[in-house]
Order: sequence, then C-alpha cells, then structure tokens
Amino acid sequence: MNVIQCEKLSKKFGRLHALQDITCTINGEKIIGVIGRNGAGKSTLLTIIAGFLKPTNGYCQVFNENPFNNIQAAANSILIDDQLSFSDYLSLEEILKMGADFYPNWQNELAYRLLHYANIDLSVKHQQLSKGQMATFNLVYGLVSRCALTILDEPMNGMDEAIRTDFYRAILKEYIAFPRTILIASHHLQEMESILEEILLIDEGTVVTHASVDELKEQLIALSGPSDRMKSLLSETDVYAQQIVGGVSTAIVDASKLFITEEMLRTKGITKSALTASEICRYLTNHKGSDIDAIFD
Amino acid sequence: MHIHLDSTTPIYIQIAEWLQHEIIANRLQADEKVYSQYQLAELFNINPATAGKGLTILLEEQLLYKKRGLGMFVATDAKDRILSKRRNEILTKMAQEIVLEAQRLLVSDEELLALIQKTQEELK
Amino acid sequence: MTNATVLLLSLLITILLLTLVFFIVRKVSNKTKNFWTLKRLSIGITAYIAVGLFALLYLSLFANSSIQVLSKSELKKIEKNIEPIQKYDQEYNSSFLTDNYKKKTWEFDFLGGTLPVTINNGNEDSSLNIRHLYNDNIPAGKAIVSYYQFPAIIDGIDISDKIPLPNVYMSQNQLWIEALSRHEVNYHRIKASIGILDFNREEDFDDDYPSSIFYLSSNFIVIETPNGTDIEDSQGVIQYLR
Amino acid sequence: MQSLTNMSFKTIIKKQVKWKAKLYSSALSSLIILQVIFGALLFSSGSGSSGHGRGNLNVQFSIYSLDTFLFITVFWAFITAILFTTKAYRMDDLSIISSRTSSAIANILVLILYSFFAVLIMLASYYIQILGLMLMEKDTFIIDKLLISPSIFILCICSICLFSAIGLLFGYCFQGPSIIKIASIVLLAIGIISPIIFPESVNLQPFIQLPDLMLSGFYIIVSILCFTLCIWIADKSEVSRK
Repeated sequence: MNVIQCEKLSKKFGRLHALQDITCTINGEKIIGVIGRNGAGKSTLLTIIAGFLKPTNGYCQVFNENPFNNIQAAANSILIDDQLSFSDYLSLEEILKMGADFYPNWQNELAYRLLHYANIDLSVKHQQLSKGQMATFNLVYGLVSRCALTILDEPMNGMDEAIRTDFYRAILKEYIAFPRTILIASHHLQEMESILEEILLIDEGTVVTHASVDELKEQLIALSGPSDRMKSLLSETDVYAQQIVGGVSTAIVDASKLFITEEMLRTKGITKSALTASEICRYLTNHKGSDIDAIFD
Repeated sequence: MHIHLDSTTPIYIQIAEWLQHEIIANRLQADEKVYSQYQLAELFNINPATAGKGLTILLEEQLLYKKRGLGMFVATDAKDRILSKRRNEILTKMAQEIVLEAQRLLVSDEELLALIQKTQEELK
Repeated sequence: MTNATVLLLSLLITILLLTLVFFIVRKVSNKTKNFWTLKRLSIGITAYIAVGLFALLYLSLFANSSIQVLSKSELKKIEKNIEPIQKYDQEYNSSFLTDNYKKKTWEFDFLGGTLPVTINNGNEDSSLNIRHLYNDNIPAGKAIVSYYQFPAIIDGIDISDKIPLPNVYMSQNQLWIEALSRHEVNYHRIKASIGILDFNREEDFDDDYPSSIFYLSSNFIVIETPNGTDIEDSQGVIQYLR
Repeated sequence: MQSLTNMSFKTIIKKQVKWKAKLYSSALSSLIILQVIFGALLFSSGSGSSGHGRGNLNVQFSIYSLDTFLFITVFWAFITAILFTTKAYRMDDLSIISSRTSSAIANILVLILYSFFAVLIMLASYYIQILGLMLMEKDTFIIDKLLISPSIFILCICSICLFSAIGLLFGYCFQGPSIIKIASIVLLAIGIISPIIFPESVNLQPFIQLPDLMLSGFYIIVSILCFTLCIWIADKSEVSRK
C-alpha cells in the first residue's frame, strides 16, 4: 500500500503558485527528508498531506484516502511544526495525558523520559517554554504518538546543537522500535543525512528529485583539473557550477551524462570527487544566475 | 570507528568495509552471527536501509550467508577471501595511485621503489 | 426618529457596553490564567452554581414576604365589596362608612356655631375627598374627623396602608386639613420569568381581571359635627352626606 | 506494513467533547464575572420597573425578572461561540486527532452543553441577587413567582442555544471559503440595514405571543439549521493558520 501518493498536485494561494505538478509516491516505512530552500513549497506539501489544505488541482492520497478533512487520515498521521499549539490551561503533563487519550499507540513513559532528558519541567505550560524547548516538546509529542505517518516540519528549529544531535538519534531509535513513515522537512540536510533513507527534493513548487540518499549522492560529481583539458570534457555534460582558479578549473557535473572511464580521467590529470548530499541539493536547486558572486560583479 | 558523512565514500560502502575490517581483525569469527541492520543503524546512527545495503554488498560477495529467520552469519572462508581481494583490488588501486602521483611529481621509478622499501622498513 | 430606531439604538449601545465589559473581563482573566487552573475553574463554577442553589433553597424555605400578592379571586371579592362605595357616595348615603375602614379619628373642640374648614391640597394631583356628616351623638362644640381608607390595589398589591394620612389640626378656631406632600413607596417584586414576554402577552387576557383597583374615592375624610353646627367651607369642596 | 489505527468518528467526537468542555470552561467563568458585575450594577433597580402615581402617592415597582441575566447570557453565548472559531481555539484542535467536521460537531456539542450550564449559572446569579435583596430590603420584598417554571427553563436553554448557534455560524462563515465569506457579509448587511429602512417589517409580536414551548421549538429548529450550516461550512474549509 502506498503511504502517500500525489498526482499532478498543485496549490495556489490567490496568484501565488505554491505547488505545481507535484507527482510522487512514498511507500513503506521510511525516513524521508523533504528538502528544499525557503519558500520551495515544503510546508504547503506537508500541510496538504496532513489534510489541512485542499489541492487546487490534482490529487493527494494518504493511505489510499483523500486526507482532506478525513478523520481516519487524521488518526493515522500527525503534523509537527512550530505552529503546534495547546490550550493555555494545560500543563505539559496534562498535554501528555490528552495525547495519550487520543492517540492509541501513545508512549507516555517514553515521553516522560525524553522530556526529563531534555530538562523540560512538566508542570509548566506550553507557551512558557523557550523556542528550543517548545520545539523539543513538539518533537517528543510527535514521536511518542507513534502515528503511521509522522510529519515533522522543521522539527529542530531553535534547538541547540547538542540536543539536535540527540534528537536525530531519538528519531532513529523510535523509528527502529516502531517503524513508520517519517517525513522530515528541513534545510539542514547535512546533520540529518545519515538517518534518512530517501530524499524528496523540492524547488519552486515542483519535485526536483526523489531518490535514496545514495542515489542522490551519485547524481553529481565534482571534477577538477587543468582548464584546457576540462573544457572539452565539460562540453559533453551538464555543468551545474564551475570555478576557475589559476588555470585549474573545478566543475560540478551531472554524473549520469559523463561517459568517461576513471582511467581516462586519471590520464588527463582530472580528479573526480564526490559531493555531500547537501551540496548536491544545493547545486540541483541553484537557479540560473543565482550565483551570489554575480550580484557583486 | 566512525562513519564519515562528508567522506567521498558512500556510507553503505563504509559499513561494508567496517564489517570486512572486523572479520579480518577476528572480531567476527567464521559462522558467527553478524550485526543486524538495525543494530548497525543504532551503532552508527544511520538509517537501517543504508546499513542493510552494506550488508547486502557482503551477502552478494558471499562473505556472509543468510539463515532464514536467524539473521546473517560470517561465511567460513570470509577472512581469506577478503584478504586476497584486498591484495588484488585495493593494493593494485593504491599502487596505481602512487605511480600516477609519482609521475605527476616527476619521481623516478628507482626513487619510488626506494621510498616503498624505506617505508616498509620503518613500519616493521 | 421612529420608536423602532430608538429601540435599536439603545440595544446597540447596551451591546457595545456589554462587549467592552466582556473583553475587559477576558483580558483580566488572561492575566490571572496561571492561578485559574482547570481544576480551580471547575471548582469555582460548581461552587457558584451550588451557592445559587443554596440561595434558592433558603429563599423557598425562609422567604416570607410581609406583603402578599392578591390572587385573582381575592381581587374579585374586593372589587365586589368596594364597588358600591361610589354609588352610595353619589347618593349621599353614608352607610358605606363602616368601622372596618376607619383608619384614624381626631376629636376637636371649637367655639361657636360654625366650624371654618380650610383644606390645603398641597399639590394638584392629590385630591382629598371630604364629606360632612351630622351626628346627633356629639355634644355641641365638638367635632370628630375620621379618615376612612378603602382598599387600594396596584398590580395585586394592597397599598392602602402606605397612603399617607392627611394632617388634621385645629388652629385659631379653624379646622385645617392638609394633604401630605408627595410620598413615594418602593417595592421589590420577584418574578422568576421573562419580563418582555410577560409584558407583551399580558394585555390579551387580563381584561377580565384587573390587577389594580384604585378609585379616586378610595379614601374619605369625614367631618362629623353635632346637629345645628354648620361648616364654613369657603373652598366649596365639602359634600354632605345623610 | 503496520496496521493502521481505526477509530470511529463517534469515539473521536466523544474525546474531543470531553477535552473541549474542560478546556473551554474559562468561558463559563467569564459568564459568572459578567453576571456578577451586572447583577451588582442592577442590584437595586432590577431588570424593569413600573411606576404608578395615585394622588400624592407614587408607587414604584422594581421588577426582578430573569431578563437582564438572560440578555447577558444570550450575548455571552453569541460572543463565546464566535470565539470558539477563532485562531487560538482552532489551532489547538490541530494537535489532536481531529478533522474540521469533527471539531465543528464537538464545538456544537460543547456549546449545547454550555447552554445548559449557562442557564444554571444564570439562575444561580438570579437567586443570589434575590437572596441579597431579601436580606437588605425585607420590608418591600414581594414574591410574585420564586420558582422558575419548567417551560421558561427550557425556553432559556433554547434561547442561549439559538444565540450560540448564530454566533458559531457567524464565526464559521468568516473561516470558510471566500464565496461563503462574501455571501455572509452581504446577508449580514441586508439584515442590519433592512430594519433601519423598514422598521415596521420587524414585528416580533406574533412570535412572542406563541406559548413558551412552541417558541422553544422554533428556537431549536433555527439552532439546528445554523449548526447544520456550520458543519457544512467546516466540511468545506481549509485550515487557516493566520
């Protein structure tokens, strides 16, 4: 069964095209990173999947049902973002009690342990928490609810470095303990890359690529070598970025369009190196003329 | 060992290499049960699927074998095969790189051989 | 401006006032949010309802008002009783002046064969019904002034006790009768129903049973003098009864 | 694939109502505060008065009926229902299992439940006021009707319910799709302007003449209509988090 299936999904807010022709399928229990720049449409996509918004065109299905205003979809999915709010009259402890009442797979003890670890006092109220604490609490709330589809939109915003590392590990451990589909939207791919299985890269409201992390990492490579030798090579492939420093040029190219053996490269004195996933995402979503240096020229 | 995220080598290959290393170092004996993908995931803080991919590589090379419902075990001749493979593949590749680098740095063949001999003596 | 617009405007002003108070209350309650936990809130609300229930219980057990609201049948009876008064009065028949209704009597001595009477109505709204009666049993030089109060009922309440008695006195061999200045009585009536509805529905069926019985001649001041003694009524407001 | 949670709509509504009824109880406390304030302001004058002048006697009745408290409660119900549709309340629904439809139904049920409590609070305020009055104004205290009749009780609940239904509909109209938003503004404008231009078109007399229970029934029908519209709009609405 497909967990999420989007077909030619688009969403307009007035004149703004937030999403255009999103087609993607997510199946199985995976941790998937939804990556994109600010305003790429990540949050809009996630809120549509969570059933908060209605697509303007196309359709979106979650667990083979239209999630919009659907109570079964709501019972099996949870969206955690910085807008998550709770009544002013509830202490954190009571919030956990409420969560336990609603979500059948709720892990109350785990919540207590995680919050204790994060040094969050359970007797305070949600809006009294600091930004980082609130993000931590929200993430814990999302994790212990153990919904089949857990959507985390920028879950680590405001958390400090140490707690971020801890909670990426917490997400992983919770996932291993209770496999489910976890969507994590973030622009900090670097720090969560290792726990992801797939990456859904979104830019300007469309899906740029949807691949496993390893596949993504093989999409682009960096070549560097003497400029004259590079020139002929680069004409055959798509170049994403190029920099020439003192006769040595470095270029980011599409690996799938590079038909040349490693020996050939070596004899030409060109070295090949891999890029990190976050670098690849950056290059894939680089728009023409979006080079910051160009502005200062 | 630590997984290097920013290393040019993909994580699953690093996992496969680590397991091979453990076999060579006798920390994983023949016919011993190896880590499951979940154990590896927790150990290295990586996605279980990635860890599984690392195991699959070894499985495909028949360095591991699967017992249904029990998990994966180290093949009897795993250590020998790894060692011979390393000799063949890795060493050849490294030699190639050394030679290429030597050419680039205009080091003569004699000088290169002497350097290798000298390094061997030092590390003995 | 029509009546409806006035009503609409006053309603609007009331609603504005209410809104203002409502939001002030909310602001204040937001400030004390930390004290008002859910538990304390529910305790507070329950306690308030309980106090209300206690008030009701206390009222229904111990509230005995000294003033009774007359029932329809009682009203009917009273109406029947006092209806003839007007008729008798017009026929100069004094037989309606029974002792039951006599509230106060003054006795005065005076000199001479005539008694001058001066009546001071105070203001124009109050009119005193003053009657003159010859009484053989009174010795000469004496006059008896009696105040009779017949039932006066407004909205089912007998207010005859509240009607102020006039000031009656002799001065310089002259009888003075002075109405007291305007007098106000306040009642607090408890009606556990919806007033607007009652008010709009009332006119339909209450015609047969008036809840108010209040005739202009509900009280009389009767001056009794011995036979042969005349009354000097310069204002011409005194009627004679047989 | 792990098995999906299957929760019936009814269970979720039940849980939502349970939590909402608890969490929104501050609304009831603000009703208490409102009533205490207005009860104190109108302590000595009551909700209505009628004056009767007879002679030099002025009889003033201060009538203590349910009107003031009912008016406040009805107003409170209207505002509270609108507040239920505001961001603060809507956002809280998103952190639990809910859909717009389930939230709307839960809101409606909570409002109906609160209508009942509001009547209790209203009566509590009323009887507390009466008790205070009895203790302070013992001599002028008249009991026409101490106990509220069941039909008036039902009518009170129904009127509070009606106004909360109108308020909720009002709120949902502004949360809903833009077509509904525009349509409701136009309807509202017509509703406000028409009685000003044609005051005689507003004639509530026939309604007021209806017996209490029929009036209640009419209120219930209108409330159901409003509530159904609310659910229908909620069903079509997206989550607005602005």
